[in-house]
Amino acid sequence: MTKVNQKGPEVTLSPPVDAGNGLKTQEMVVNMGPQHPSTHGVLRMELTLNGEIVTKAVPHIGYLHRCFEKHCEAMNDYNKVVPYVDRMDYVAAMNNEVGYAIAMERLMDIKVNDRVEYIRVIMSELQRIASHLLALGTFGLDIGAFTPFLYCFIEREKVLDIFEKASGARLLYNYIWIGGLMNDVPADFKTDTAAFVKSFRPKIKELNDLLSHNKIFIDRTANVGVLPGKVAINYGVSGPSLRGSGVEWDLRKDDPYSIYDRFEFDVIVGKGEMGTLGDCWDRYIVRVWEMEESLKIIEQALDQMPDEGDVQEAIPKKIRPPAGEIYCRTETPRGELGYYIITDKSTTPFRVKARAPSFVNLSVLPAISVGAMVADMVAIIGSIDIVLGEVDR
Amino acid sequence: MQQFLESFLPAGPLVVFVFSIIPLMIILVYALFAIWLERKVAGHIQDRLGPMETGGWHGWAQTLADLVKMIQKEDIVPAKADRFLFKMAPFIAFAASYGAFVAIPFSSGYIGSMIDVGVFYIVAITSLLSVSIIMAGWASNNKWSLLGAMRTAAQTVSYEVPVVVTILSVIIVTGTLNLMEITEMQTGNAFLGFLPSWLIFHSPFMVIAFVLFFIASLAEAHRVPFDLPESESELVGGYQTEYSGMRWGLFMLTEYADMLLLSLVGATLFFGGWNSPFGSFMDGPVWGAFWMLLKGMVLVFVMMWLRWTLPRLRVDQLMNLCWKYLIPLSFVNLVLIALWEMIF
Amino acid sequence: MKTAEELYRILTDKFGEGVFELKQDQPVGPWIIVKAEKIRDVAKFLRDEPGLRFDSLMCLSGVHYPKENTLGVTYHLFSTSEKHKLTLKAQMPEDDAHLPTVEQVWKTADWHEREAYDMFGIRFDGHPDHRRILCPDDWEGYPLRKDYQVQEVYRGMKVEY
Amino acid sequence: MGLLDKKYQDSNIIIVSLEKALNWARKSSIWYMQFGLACCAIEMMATAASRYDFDRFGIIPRSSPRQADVMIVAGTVTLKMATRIKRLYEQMSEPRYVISMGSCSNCGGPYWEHGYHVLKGVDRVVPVDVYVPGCPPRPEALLQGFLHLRDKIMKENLVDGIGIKEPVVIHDKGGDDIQVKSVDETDEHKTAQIEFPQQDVARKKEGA
Repeated sequence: MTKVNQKGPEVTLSPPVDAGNGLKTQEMVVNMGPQHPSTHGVLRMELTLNGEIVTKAVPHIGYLHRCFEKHCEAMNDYNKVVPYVDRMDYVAAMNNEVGYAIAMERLMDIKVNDRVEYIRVIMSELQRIASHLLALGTFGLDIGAFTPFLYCFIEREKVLDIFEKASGARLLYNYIWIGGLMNDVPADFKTDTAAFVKSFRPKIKELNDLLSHNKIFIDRTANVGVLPGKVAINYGVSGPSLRGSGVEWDLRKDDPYSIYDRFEFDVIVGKGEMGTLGDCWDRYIVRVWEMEESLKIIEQALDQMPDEGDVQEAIPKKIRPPAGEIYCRTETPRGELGYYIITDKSTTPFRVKARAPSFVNLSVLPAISVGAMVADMVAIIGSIDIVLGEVDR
Repeated sequence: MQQFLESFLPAGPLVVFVFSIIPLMIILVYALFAIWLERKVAGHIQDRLGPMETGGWHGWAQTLADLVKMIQKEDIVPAKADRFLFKMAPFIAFAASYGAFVAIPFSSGYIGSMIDVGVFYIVAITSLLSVSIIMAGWASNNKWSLLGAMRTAAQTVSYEVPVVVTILSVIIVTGTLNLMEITEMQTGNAFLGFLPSWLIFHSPFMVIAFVLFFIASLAEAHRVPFDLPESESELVGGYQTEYSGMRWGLFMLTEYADMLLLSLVGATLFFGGWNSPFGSFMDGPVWGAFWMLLKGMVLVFVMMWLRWTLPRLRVDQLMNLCWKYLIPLSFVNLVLIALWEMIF
Repeated sequence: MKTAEELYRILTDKFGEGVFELKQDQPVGPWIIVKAEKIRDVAKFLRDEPGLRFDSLMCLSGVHYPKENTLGVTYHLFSTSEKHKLTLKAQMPEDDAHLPTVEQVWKTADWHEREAYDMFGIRFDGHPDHRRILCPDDWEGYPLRKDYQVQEVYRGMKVEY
Repeated sequence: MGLLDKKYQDSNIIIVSLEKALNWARKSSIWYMQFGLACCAIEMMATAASRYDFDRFGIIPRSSPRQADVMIVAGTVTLKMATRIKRLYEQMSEPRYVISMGSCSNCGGPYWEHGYHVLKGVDRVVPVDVYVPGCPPRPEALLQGFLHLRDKIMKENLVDGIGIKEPVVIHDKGGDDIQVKSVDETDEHKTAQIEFPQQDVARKKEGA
């Protein structure tokens, strides 16, 4: 066995500077996390501070490394991977499942019927709303506004109720399987979802009134953590964080999968209304309006969804894909989730690599946080909307 | 009231002692109530209930339980802390706000000490608070605490200026620094025949003065949107990070006592202090205490309301707000009030 | 929009024969195998050449092929302007796995390469911050290698159940 | 301040009524450390949010470990994180409690077999008072866990000392070098197991 004995690079501080009055000033290194109220889990940041201004930020990750890829290789059935996929991005489990199922279906050339497709779309859009609500709420919490967080959770609970009725779980569903679904949706699924869509529209306005257009909130987030579009693409940033930089890029439109080409919806991009294009406020507001677009998709899907169809008809008895490999990407609430799956002829995956959007989005953090203040750091982390389960996998 | 006490108590130190205990009792009972109220207010603003279980009716004993629990908690002094400063800081913090209550006229019959320079005394002694916070932050030997303490130092020093200037504009009208005399001047209905002769109705600029005073006093009491010294989501707990048990409880008590103190000062300067809003109806020393505390509590409630609605400012914005807006405005307002006084 | 064959032709024209190998007739999509030591030049060319413009590295994954005793790195490229995709593969012997970094070409590769190093022990020459990223610094072994044996004790904590 | 870290020699009527009052205070005001690890943290947040409302029981979050009474280990504990968890536990002030929330922190959960980087049960590092099974536990289950903790607090008495547990971990040198006793020796802390018909607990009892 190879032995690795490496230490992290030594932190080098600038030499003390004479302040002119007999005193000396020097930079300070502050450790933010893994236990910190607003690092969204167990992210650790090593901040080098000049007063309150960040001169260098080094993220340290891996505190939640749960060996996802090892588990995939150890499972003796492709469907057994689905629960681990759930636990990767635990805030948007449905989207993860959809991504994995689509990747495997493409590899095995399985066609699923329309009812399954529509249920998948509705579920993943509902999950997108739930995930964005969590992101917006915790972002507000980071800025210091406690109440919007709870308002968002009230709405999120309603989405979870719909999921619970269908799958029996609140957070991690194991609902979408390769070739179909675990079970059909309950009879009142359509009415429940329609009722939620109706009740949720006014709540977006309420959130905007409470938080988005609050003067203090705008002051705190506009012109902070500016991420130009070119840099974002080079870093591989995707999802709302990329669209916040004004890049019109949505895999649902640009690399369509499932049945997203059947729906009318807009790709929301940041416009730099309150400050510079690509600041925290832009990333925030993109998420707000994306919820509205998701509602549109859900409404159309509810209209078009066929009432008949066996959701399990395409599920293979034994999943034994041909030897090959595929890279398949879908749009989750956080961005481009890609699965790179290599199969041999056995029933166990040879290699599953997840290209996690949070992992890639987080890597841009050191670049955009230089010159920010400690309070801005919190805002920037919040606006990138990371889920540590996905960063560390 | 002093004569009343002296009539059946032996004069001298005991009277002074009883006299000084009264504000402490008020603060303690108020803090028990206010912390419970804060949680209830927060709960109802956020579409939930707040404490419900402890003590039975709507969790009325919640703060009591918190208090008794905090007494039982281990008192941790970090190994590399400056032990003396670390242990002293909460007491000085509380002493600063408790000491200020001596100049507050709770009713026409009770004021801790009839200080002729009452307002000046309050402003002076409350600035001790920032000293204690810097002590706490420095002594904790924790970088987050230090950041919190430095923020406090900057914040308190800056925001004392608009507070003092707005108070000064009231003093121009009243011509005295004694809070009891200021309150007595506001007795009766003077303006337009039906409005009570409170100073806030004295002139339109007085309303501006009050708004400025209220904003600045939010910052002085470290309440949202100016709660940067603690700011949980950035600095973990700011200067309080390393404190546990009752020492932390004292900081908490100080925060609430400060809220009440600044609200009472605001009520005295602008809302007639212990004067009844209905002229001579429901007037008198006992009713006076009721009105005074009610007015204070209303302002405290507004502070809580703001806390659960607004986000938090950043350090540089906080300074901007103070030096670029509040201070120039309060000076202009001071001049305008002086002109108003000259003309009318 | 260019197919893999066209891209293969452009690349062989530029870098000469023997550097690339086109693998077609796979279930999903073809790929091009690149000589490991050339990867950085190829990456730069792919990114900057007009008409190719692969400005986005979608994914970089390490793979261990125990049968061939090789370690591989797979690059999934995409061009946001031209909308075409390309899969590049580089393979190295297991005992001396190293190849040039593409961190300076696509910043995405920064953390992905660190992850590949962490999981497979593939070294990326010229990477500015070449450390483990997910596992702790004093971790032993490369977990995703197929012959990985987990250490029994880490800092006094039992690893096995 | 730290009055009660001493033990009393015998029990009598005054001590019994005193300890009742003190226990009541501690059980009514359990402040938890605002600190989430993984999926369970989302459910923990949901429990604190409006529908389930922790605050009804006087349970509020504190972000500094010094002021917290209970640490909810909400999620998978990895080996990299385990040293930090222990450090946080040490920073908390007595009396302190630990709730292990979810299968992962109970026993490794779904990662028990192949998770090379997952600590199989947080009780190998810190003593646990209440185990809440589930993956993730529903908010009701977490509340139930808190009710069990309240019961446990009410049973404490001054003679035995309040909330003082013999530390599981010995020979600690500032969190860098952790020596852990075997799991069996920590079993005395597993008294407050919740009786849920969940397979995780059953499996743990069987020792699988």
